[in-house]
Amino acid sequence: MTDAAELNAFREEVRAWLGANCPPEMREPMRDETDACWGGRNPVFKNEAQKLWMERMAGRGWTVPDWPKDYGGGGLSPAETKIMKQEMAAIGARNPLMSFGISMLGPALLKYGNEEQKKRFLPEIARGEIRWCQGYSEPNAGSDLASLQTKCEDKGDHWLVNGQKVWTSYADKADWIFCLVRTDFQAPKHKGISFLLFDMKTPGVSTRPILLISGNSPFCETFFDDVRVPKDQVVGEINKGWDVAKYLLGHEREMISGMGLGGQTGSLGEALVETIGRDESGRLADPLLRADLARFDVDALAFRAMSERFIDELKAGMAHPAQPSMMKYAGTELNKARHELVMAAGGSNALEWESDRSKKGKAAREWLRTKANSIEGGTSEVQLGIIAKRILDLPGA
Amino acid sequence: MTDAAELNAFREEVRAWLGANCPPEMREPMRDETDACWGGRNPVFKNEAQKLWMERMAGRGWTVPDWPKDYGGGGLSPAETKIMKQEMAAIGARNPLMSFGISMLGPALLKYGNEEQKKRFLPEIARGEIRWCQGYSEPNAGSDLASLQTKCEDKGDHWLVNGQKVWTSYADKADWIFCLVRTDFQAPKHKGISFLLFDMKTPGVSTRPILLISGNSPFCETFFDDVRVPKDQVVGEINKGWDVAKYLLGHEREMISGMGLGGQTGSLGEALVETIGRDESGRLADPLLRADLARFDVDALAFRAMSERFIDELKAGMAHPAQPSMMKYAGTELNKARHELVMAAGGSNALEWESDRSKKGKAAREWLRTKANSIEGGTSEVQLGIIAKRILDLPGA
Amino acid sequence: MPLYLNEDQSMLRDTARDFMAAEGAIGTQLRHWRDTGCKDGFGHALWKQLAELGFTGILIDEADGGLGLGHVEAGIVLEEIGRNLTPSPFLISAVAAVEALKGTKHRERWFPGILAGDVVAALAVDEGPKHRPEAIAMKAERAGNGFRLSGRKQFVVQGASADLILVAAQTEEGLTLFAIEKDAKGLEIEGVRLTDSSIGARMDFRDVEVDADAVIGEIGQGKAILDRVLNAGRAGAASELVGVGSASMAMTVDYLKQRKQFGRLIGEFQALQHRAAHLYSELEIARAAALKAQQLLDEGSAEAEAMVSVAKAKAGRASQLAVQEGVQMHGGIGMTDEYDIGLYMKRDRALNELFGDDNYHADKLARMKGY
Amino acid sequence: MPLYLNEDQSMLRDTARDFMAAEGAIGTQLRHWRDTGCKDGFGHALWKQLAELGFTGILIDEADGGLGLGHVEAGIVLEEIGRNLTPSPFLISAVAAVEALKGTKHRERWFPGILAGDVVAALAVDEGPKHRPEAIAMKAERAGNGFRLSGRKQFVVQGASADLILVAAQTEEGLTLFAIEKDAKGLEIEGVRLTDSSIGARMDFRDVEVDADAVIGEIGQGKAILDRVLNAGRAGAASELVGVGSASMAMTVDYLKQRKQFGRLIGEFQALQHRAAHLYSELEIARAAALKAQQLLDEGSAEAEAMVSVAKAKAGRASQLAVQEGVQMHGGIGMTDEYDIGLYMKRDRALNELFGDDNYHADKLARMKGY
Repeated sequence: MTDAAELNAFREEVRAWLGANCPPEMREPMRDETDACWGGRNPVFKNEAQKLWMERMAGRGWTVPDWPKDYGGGGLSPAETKIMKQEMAAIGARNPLMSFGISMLGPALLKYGNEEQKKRFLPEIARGEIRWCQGYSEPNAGSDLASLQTKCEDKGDHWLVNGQKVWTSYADKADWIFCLVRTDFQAPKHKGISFLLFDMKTPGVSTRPILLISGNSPFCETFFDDVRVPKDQVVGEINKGWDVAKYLLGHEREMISGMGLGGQTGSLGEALVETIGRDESGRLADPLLRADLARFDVDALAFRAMSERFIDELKAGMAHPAQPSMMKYAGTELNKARHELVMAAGGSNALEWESDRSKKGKAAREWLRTKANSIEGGTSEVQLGIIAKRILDLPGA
Repeated sequence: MTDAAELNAFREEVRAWLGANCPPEMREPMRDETDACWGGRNPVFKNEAQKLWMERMAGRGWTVPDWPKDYGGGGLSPAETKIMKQEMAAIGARNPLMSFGISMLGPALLKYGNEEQKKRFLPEIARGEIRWCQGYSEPNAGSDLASLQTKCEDKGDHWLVNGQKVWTSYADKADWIFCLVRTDFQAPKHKGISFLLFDMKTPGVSTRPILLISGNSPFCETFFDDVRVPKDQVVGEINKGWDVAKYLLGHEREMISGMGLGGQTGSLGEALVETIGRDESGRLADPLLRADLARFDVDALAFRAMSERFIDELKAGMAHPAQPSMMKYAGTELNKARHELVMAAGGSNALEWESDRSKKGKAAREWLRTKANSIEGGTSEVQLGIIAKRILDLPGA
Repeated sequence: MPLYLNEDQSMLRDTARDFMAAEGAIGTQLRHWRDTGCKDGFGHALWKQLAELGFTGILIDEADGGLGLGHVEAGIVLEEIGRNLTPSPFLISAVAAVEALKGTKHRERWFPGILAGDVVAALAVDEGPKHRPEAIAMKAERAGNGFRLSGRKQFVVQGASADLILVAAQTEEGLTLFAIEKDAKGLEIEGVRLTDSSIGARMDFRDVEVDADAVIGEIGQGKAILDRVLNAGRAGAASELVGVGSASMAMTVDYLKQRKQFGRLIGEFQALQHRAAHLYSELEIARAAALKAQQLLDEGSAEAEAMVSVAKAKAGRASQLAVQEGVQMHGGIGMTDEYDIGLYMKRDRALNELFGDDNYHADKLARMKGY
Repeated sequence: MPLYLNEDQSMLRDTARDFMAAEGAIGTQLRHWRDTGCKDGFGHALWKQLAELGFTGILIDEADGGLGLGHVEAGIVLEEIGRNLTPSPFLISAVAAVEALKGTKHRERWFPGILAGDVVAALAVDEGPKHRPEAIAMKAERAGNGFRLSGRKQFVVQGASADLILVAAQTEEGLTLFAIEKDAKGLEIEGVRLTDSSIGARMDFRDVEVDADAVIGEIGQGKAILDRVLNAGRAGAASELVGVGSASMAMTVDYLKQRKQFGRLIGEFQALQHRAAHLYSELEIARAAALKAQQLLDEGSAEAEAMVSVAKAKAGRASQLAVQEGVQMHGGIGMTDEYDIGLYMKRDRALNELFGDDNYHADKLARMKGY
């Protein structure tokens, strides 16, 4: 059989299996993040279909189709993985399992973990049995992440961890944490960091949710008070955790860089014109807002082209390695601009904060939430610095 | 007589004198800078009236009304000077004498010159007999003016000057130059500079006009090749010329800071609407340009208020000493924005470069010329740095 | 008149600044009323204190028991209110409503209460999500001796706590302003909590009958009065915005001097310095514009209206820049509810919207200038 | 089709880049023709060279002797033209005019000359200072076997050097495009030197009589053709703008790496770094938009027109930012005629204006999107 014929056969197989196994409810678009399935030790399923869908996919290793079968994955080739995603998209199948284990820890373990760690952690992730959170930022280590101070001491038969993390998404719901700790306080800041895994149930771990200006959030502060961690739970070499972190951050930035689209790829002016009404000549009735919307649409449609180019170049291996910084910068600034315009168009309706009419302040809360876009995952300033240094080659940048 | 009565009498006297002595031609607004009288050894008068007007005013010391009579001035008090300016403005009397000697060198000599220098130079300036130019910038000393390298060696009975100045306005027409030279190459850069005066006819001085992107300009490059300067022509102490320079730069910045107004204080949209035409609803026909004009008018009218406040606060001694930097920054950026809009409104008409129809490219040349506003007299970046340091007190600024 | 505060005005500013920083502080007022879910969104005790200081009478003639001062003085107080995000009926009750009732017979009924800090007034103008006073549709039809009002209003600030509601409606003769008491029959009021924790109201007028007495000024002559009222409110809002922006900048500049990253104070980073310096410049210009507008209003100048729009638009944009830069420069901490900078962003948004946003006023300026 | 250049296109870009940097350089071309006061404002020899390279036939079908390529390829050449500010009839003659004549009988008369680099064409659309093709007033009245044209045109790029002039005029049946030879009786042409040293023309049509043969396509059906022609020109101009902006940025970034002030390379100053990085981002986005527009044009997509407006507006703004930052960051030297950065500013202005500026295209986009 030729490659193409094999792939066609695979496509048929996938299509048939999905047709038979993806429950109809799991083919509806998610309405919000509560529709997502996160797995974990005490998983919360919104309905039976969600549970079934995750279990069936996990059963074939298709929650992580491109991971090796030995680690609970599907063992698919890149071409097969692409076909699977296409077929899922074709029927609108939901992602069966949202997971930082899959999107963040997994790739790091595959690259830096030892065999025992891979065997121990990856299958649990693939099956959605353990929910992970990420412990990177600290109150005094934001943009300058490498200045983190969480102390990890070698106590012979265990590590002793003391310190505080912040912006730990879903720390209050996670089972385990992968986190950056300082194992050497003498070394230059990038050289004394290790990448550590531990159970959130370990004595001394506590979390506190962070209330944002937009309201409740998945973020937490996480405190470590004499937390004892087994010695074999460091990924990669001691004091070389920064390499692991950089690898993951690059991953994360690529994911975030597409967010300027925010799923809304059409004309914002077109979407808002009926909210505002038209003047006698049929134009959007607020002439200056119309001007802003027109310019925004130019920017947004141009950025859509840029995103398309970026993805195409990524696939072809042609993108400059620092291009994700530019996408992240431009995309997040654009998204902030979009929500400023949505607020301006919404006027006093959009100011409502609690009413059902406003869906409990949806517009305002989303607007406020976008302000974090240019902070999280590396601030706009950090991205601009990376562009200046790595693309424009400016001195001392 | 009370003060007020004295001032009233003075006002009557000035009014009568101006009425009798200001030629009618000198009450017309200047059309361009060629209408200005610059004086000098070989003065160029556009007409007899211009000559007469300068001589009459100089005869009373009123070219520099507030300078002491001993130095050729009018010896007027601040209140009297103000009255004179008001009365001149009332009949639209032109400035009788444009002069860097009056606006720049004079104040420096009055503050830093010795008695002999004041007696020697100030009366000539007041009478418009010597035309001065300013030698500050050098090719490698722009924003970082204090890094200037023009070498001034003490040769016992004279100074020997070698080096190059740039952006010397009217160097090709000036009789004398006041300039900054380095007299100590060992000292920290601000501590080795002296303020030197010399005749432009001295052997070794040559000039070359600078052609700008906007066309001809009053600026020159000025070259010093073994120029011998008498020892008594340093103003202030040797190696303390930077104090004099700073004093003058402050003066200059204050003058420039008003330029955002550019004599045009009305609504730009109002001025341009007929150029562009109106749509069916009577609004300016280009809706996005209209939006920009409306926002510009907001900015310009707000800045007009700021200018008024700044001048009032200056008069009352209430302005922050670094406020001129903010005025210079905001005013010049605004002026650049104004000319971008004028070009956008003028469309292809405004692109014409040589035609009589376009007054030889007046709009385009003015537009290009404004680009220097945020460079000359301290760049916008320098002004922002000053605000950050001196007003906001930011560290290391 | 020089364009800076005279000695009396500077003293007033100092008084207002000290008072508001002490009694009107975010922790004491805004957060308190927000976190206790107060239905008014402001404290009546503070309103009384403002009255005791004489502030509520700034625009009321001395003959009527007020201080007989002007919009400049009202702006001084509002800038301090803005700085502290102090929730207060001052802008609507002591500025807009006083401007509306000034010189009318209604002042006898209402000014004593405002002077005492007992009465809260509201202004019901907007009928849709955006401020469009040119297009008021609400009807006031003749009915017996008076009028019958029907229609809806929204974004009526402090409308849910108001004793007096000033309502703009169309009569046969044209736009007319009415003074209506809170318990008018047929008037349904819904208090709505807004993003900045203030309470706006939606009002449904279901055949609300009022006496002819309720008319402010002449029937059909409401446009001129409403313009005056709105311009007073806009100039005041401009000052409040300048206060919001200035405090936001001050807080941010402080943070730049404290926060270290990469071994340096972030205030040492030139890119942030230049942005902060630009922001300073914008806020100074906005402050000058607001003061100029208020001086012109106090002089009764024909140029006042244009300058009011300039001031509201400029202050709106400058303050918006201040809160945006503020949150960004604070980084993650600026996103937390615990920290105050986000409260400034919320207040800025609401104040920008109130009485017309910068788009509205730039457009209005263009229309006034004939283009 | 992936949104990057394929192998053939990359080769074409390399060829165009090398050729234009060598033969089309500012010193050799722009300054030469400018400083000698050339009445054409461009060199005919270079136009022949472009023909020899096959560039002039990029959009001409292979059956007609061209390369049968598309707008993407034309854009590749134009970006390099933009980089070097190379004065050339390429955009109007080899893109706009070819698009106009494609598939009509006129191609037989004119394509050989364009392919050979002998013929220069012009496009007479604008009648006032701004690009308003929706409001063409020029009349073409029936006269005998043909038409009589009367009216004025301006900003006719290369109009004073053109052998062929494409004119848009109103007939009874509607907008119609005519192909007119330069020596038509009654046609007065004034060459006008523009800010960027190019020559635009003002044309006065005084009862210019032409045969019915001069009509391009069908009488009264000119709008569709003109739209196609203009969109081809706009997409091309977008690429040229990207070239202008990119070269301007490159020159500026180089300068930042050489110029010292305050004992440091100015490129070390963070404020300038961030501005340069932002500019880079804008130019990359503009380049992607131009390429996307050209791909859609080549596909004959219904979405092409909107994307063309996006590309022209975005490229115009990005390039304008590049030249403004360029002059400012160069400081005084950037203001001198001796240095090239100012030439980029001048060219940017003219190209921004050509075929509609960013305001025009953002407005057009809004109209296309129904608001």
